[in-house]
Amino acid sequence: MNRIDTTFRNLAKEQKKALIGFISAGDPDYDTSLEILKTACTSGLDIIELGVPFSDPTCDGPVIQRASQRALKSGASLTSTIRLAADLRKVTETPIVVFSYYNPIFKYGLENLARDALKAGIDGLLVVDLPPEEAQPLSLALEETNIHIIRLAAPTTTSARLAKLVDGAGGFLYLISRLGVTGTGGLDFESIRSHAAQVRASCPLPVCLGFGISTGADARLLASCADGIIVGSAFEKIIEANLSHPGLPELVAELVEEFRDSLDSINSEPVGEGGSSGGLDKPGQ
Amino acid sequence: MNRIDTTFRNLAKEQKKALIGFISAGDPDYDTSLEILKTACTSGLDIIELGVPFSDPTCDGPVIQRASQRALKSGASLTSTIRLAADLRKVTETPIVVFSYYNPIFKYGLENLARDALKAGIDGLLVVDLPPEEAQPLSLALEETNIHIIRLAAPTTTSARLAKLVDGAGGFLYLISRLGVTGTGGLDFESIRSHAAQVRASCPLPVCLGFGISTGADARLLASCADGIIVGSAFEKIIEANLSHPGLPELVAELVEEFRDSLDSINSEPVGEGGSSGGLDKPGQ
Amino acid sequence: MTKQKIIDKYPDATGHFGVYGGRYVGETLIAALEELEEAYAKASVDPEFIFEFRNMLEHYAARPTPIDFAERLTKHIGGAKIYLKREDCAHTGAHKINNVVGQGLLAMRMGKKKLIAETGAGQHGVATATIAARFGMECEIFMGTEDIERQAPNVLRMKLLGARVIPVDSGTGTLKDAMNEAMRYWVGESADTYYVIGTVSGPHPYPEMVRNFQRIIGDEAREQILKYAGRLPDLLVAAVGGGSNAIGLFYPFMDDPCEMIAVEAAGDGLDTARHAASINGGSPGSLHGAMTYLLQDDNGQIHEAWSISAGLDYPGIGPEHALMHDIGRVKYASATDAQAVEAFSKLCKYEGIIPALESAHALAGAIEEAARRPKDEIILVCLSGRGDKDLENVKRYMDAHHE
Amino acid sequence: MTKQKIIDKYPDATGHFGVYGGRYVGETLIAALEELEEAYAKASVDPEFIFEFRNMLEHYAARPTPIDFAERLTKHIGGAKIYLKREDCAHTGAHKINNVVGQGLLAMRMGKKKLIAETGAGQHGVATATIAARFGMECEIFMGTEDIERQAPNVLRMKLLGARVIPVDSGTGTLKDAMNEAMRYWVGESADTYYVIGTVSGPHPYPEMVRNFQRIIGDEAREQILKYAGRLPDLLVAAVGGGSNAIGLFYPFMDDPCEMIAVEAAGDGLDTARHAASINGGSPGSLHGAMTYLLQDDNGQIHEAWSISAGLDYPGIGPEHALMHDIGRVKYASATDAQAVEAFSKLCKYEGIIPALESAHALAGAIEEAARRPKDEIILVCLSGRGDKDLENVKRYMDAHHE
Ligand SMILES: Cc1ncc(COP(=O)(O)O)c(C=O)c1O
Ligand SMILES: Cc1ncc(COP(=O)(O)O)c(C=O)c1O
Repeated sequence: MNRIDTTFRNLAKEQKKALIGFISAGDPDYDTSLEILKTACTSGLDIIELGVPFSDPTCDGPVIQRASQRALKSGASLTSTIRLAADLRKVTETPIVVFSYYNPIFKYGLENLARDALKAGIDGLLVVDLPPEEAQPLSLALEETNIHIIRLAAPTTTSARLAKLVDGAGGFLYLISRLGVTGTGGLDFESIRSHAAQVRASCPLPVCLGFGISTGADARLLASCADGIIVGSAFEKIIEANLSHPGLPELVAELVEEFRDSLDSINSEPVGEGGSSGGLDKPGQ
Repeated sequence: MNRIDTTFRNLAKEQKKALIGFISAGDPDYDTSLEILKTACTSGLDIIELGVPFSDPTCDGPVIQRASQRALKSGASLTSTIRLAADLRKVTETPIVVFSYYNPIFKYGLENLARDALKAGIDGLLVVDLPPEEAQPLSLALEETNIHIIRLAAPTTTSARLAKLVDGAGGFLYLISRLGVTGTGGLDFESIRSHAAQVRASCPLPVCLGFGISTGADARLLASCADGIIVGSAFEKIIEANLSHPGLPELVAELVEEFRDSLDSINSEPVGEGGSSGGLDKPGQ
Repeated sequence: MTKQKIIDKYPDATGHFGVYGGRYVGETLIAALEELEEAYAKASVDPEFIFEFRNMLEHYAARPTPIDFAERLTKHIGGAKIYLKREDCAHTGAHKINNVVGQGLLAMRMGKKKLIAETGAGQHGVATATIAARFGMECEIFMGTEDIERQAPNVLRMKLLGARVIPVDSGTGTLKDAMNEAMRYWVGESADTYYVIGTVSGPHPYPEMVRNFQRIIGDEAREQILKYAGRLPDLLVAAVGGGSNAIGLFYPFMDDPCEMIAVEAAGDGLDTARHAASINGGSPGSLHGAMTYLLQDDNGQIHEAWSISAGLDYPGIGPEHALMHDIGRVKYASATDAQAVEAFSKLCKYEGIIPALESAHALAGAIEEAARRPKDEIILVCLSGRGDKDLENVKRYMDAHHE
Repeated sequence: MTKQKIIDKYPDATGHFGVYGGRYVGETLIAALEELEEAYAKASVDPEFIFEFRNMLEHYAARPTPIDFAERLTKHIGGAKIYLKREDCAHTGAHKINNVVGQGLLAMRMGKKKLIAETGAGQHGVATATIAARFGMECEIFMGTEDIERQAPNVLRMKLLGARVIPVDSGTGTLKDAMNEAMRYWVGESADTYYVIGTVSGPHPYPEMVRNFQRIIGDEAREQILKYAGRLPDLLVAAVGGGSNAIGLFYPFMDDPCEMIAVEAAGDGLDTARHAASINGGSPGSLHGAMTYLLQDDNGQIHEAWSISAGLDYPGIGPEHALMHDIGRVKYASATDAQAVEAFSKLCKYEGIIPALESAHALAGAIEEAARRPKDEIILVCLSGRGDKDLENVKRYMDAHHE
């Protein structure tokens, strides 16, 4: 069974929300990045999103743009990201989702990627600029693996389109919490809650909220309406502010713990059962 | 009788050529200019051409342009030029031709000019940019005076046009020796001689050559084919080179003497009888 | 009472527009002008020449230029409708090209090898260099040393087009001195050199000839406005430097019931010494070959003109305008630097067209008129050129005036 | 054997040109693109929209632009006849205006209040600011900080036209980063903001829509060459950055027996790292919403492009070109900076036309072809823009290379 599915199943049992952390692979360098990831996993991250640095990250705000640039400067690439995943896999069973723009993947070769990702112990692939209409080649390449394709849905996604998005997708649905690119702040909790409820009502996958969640308080306010929350820029901000700090991994870990505590402290509805098998028990159903 | 006519009559008797000198009125200043003029007259100039400075002297080369500019800076104008002529007239009977562009004259008022020029003892008016087609108002204004209108003819002037030029003109014909503006050098003696001969054959007025005659040698080479020669830039060059020289008038006088000597030294055919009455005895006729 | 026709009446056979115009030049130039007059007279009725001229205008100069209803500007002002004749879209960016195409073709016919021209801001220099390149003729452009410094991009243009730029440092080193120098050069070299004058000034036949080459503006505009607006305009407005775009637009409407306003450059104001309004602030006199209105002092010395617009910065005006003023056919208004810059900004902001500062003077006049006229009136403005050349100037002006 | 028609075949219903094109964007943009696709589909068959578009092109953009036989250049080369399609005479000085007129009208129909655009050299930014002013819309232009410094006159133009210029200092602070930033902004503001892409790139429906707005170039040219030369050209040549002027010219000739050459910018040479030749020196990939040829490294990171011509300085190419290359309908040649500057000089000197450096690449290609083709062949070149904006650049290049 895919580690992502296992994770959601376990979280459901424990009536806990998933904490998903985005970390730019290779920022500020390979070794530090690996340490950050390891420490994050042991501090309470449920799923790692490993960002493949790209020269033209059009869906990202300034924080992740800069993280991407630093990683590129340190020599990072999809190849080194896969190696990082493999190295991480040696010490943890935390699910790893590779988060990328399509071009690095396309250039790497979809077949190559499927083979190498599988070998590295990668569990999911989230290609931020690859809508389902363009995804057939990738789906075909991943067919023989049990790697999930993770899809994003936006506040502007219609329910008709949601069905299309979820078709062929697995793991969880990444529900973008606001219009705009990645980055912290700008959340309208009321409308996020109502949209999330709508999406969860028709989505067979766990629904996790991301974009703009920057504090434990945000996480607490939103966790109840989703199966998990995704934090990215908040981690990258800590990294950026402490690039040459010897205790950088610990600083990230502290933030992981803060989010973890916030999530665990809430009195939430039970999350549905994870897994690509679908058919979850949803609140309100 | 007009002084110009008298002068040519006398020169003819003496079998001498006319030496006509152009001096920019008021260059470098009124008093020096008056001194230069006086000295030039006593050193052998037969006729004075008194240049009215103009801001846009399109028929003049750089030397006279600069002379004009200096004169303007010293406050010269048509008014001061007339005064200069009057002051000069107090000490000499040398004929004075005022040489001007049309605009200062037009602005001064043609009637005013006729009156004031007459009073000042001016003998001729040469308006360099006023062809006969445009000259009627000026002719009318001068009708009651015995001031001559002096005309220029160019190397490109046809014989038909020559007749038109001479009609209503008096004093002498200013025959431009080459294409181009005033200035020294650039003379083609052969063609000047043949053209001058042609013009003299049909021109009832004495014919004087000007433009480009800069040395006694030039003068000597050309005098035989004309009734006189006109020197301008050569004088202005001396003035320009000795602006603050205390003996400037004497320096100009020396050059006048040089030209005088050159002219008088030639073994020339007798010049025809001057005068506006026309009907001259011409060599070759 | 039948009104006497103005069109075809001027100039007379000797090149006079009433008492204006004519041929006030040194004798040496007379033969050259007669040669030109004869050649032009022949060409202007030669179907081959007419065809060549029209053909070049169409394919090279990109004519017809459109007329364009300035809807947002009109709304903003709230009065008469403003239409623009878009000379800014002609090749090289102004109406100047019409004239140089005509004169260039004529020069070729006359067997001349070389074109010369004077230039101030460089617009006419560029236009002449352009046509010289197109026809494979030598080209020398006379330009004041002051202007060479101020107008570096146009100097570069001329050089790229293969022309030699001859620096003129006599006088004040600006446009009128460049024109003086071009005339001096021409005196010596007219046998193989054609002197391309850039506006409706200079000795006969230039004012008539240039007007006739520029009347294409008005001929097109008349047809276009009749087609698109269904009737003649109530008012025509154009900026006037030498006056070629103005007369080019006005001429074909001369005997129509249309008012006409030509806008002179008032620089810092007509009450200052810094302006270029020959009619509103000058008096008659002769310069550069013609009798006309000039900026001059009591002694008949020519004043330096001043305008933020380099193309209007000339101390004279074409002789036909002098007559049109005297007989009252055209009204001569003026616009200051400040008014021109304001009109410039308005056209940028309301229509997305960056006008030449020259044309901005016309716009300033048109805006003033539009405001006091009813909405059903039509004003046709000659947008004589585009303003790319003026960006730096406008910026400097705005910076200095904190706009 | 009947050849299959190319026209109307591409793109397919999902916006693909073969394997190229499509819609490679974040999910948040999908709704905006669907809204645009629907609006465009309706407009493109609405007679009112078609009339408005044609009307604006005629009166505002100054169309039709002429075709012009470059007689002296042709003689100089001594081969095939070179005709120029004179987009340099369109309002704002390049073909770019055609597209922004179309998209501006569409944005108004869609009820958008604001136009945004990316710009490198500033040409598309100026064109967008122009149309925003004309339509009275807000306008923000994203521009790299590097480019803002290098292209000061265009920055000034945009400001005069009332646009805000948003400095982008992410990445390398140049065109592709400006495009990245415009897309990011649009993701958040698509409800009232229309994103005007300047060439046939970007996600579906942009490549198709921009092509259709630009095909006016070829539609006119086809009619004109048939009228004036009496037959179709043997060869069409255009420069290719994103590819809008090239496809605009080519498209209406797609099923004609005409060869087509698109000229990429080879910068210092294809064998160096400094060029902008996505097809000749790149490989397929996805960027800015489309699958196409890109300049990229083995890891799929996009390379900075280089060309002396700022408008060709983009690391991608429109997806339709990617297909035309693969199926061999269009040949993709290239010209180096040196070749472009030489062609630039030639057009200046032989025809009196200062071309845009982009267009000089097309000329370089055309000159090469003309030399090896017989005199009775006809080459039609898209002179996509005028070179006033490039004077400084060319001078700097020439000074550095002692020309
Ligand atoms: C665009 C433009 N408009 C007007 C003028 C003024 O000339 P004219 O009065 O002859 O039309 C110029 C002169 O350079 C010009 O460039
Ligand atoms: C004059 C001109 N030509 C060509 C181009 C290249 O664009 P495209 O390939 O879309 O025609 C540009 C871009 O700015 C341009 O300004």
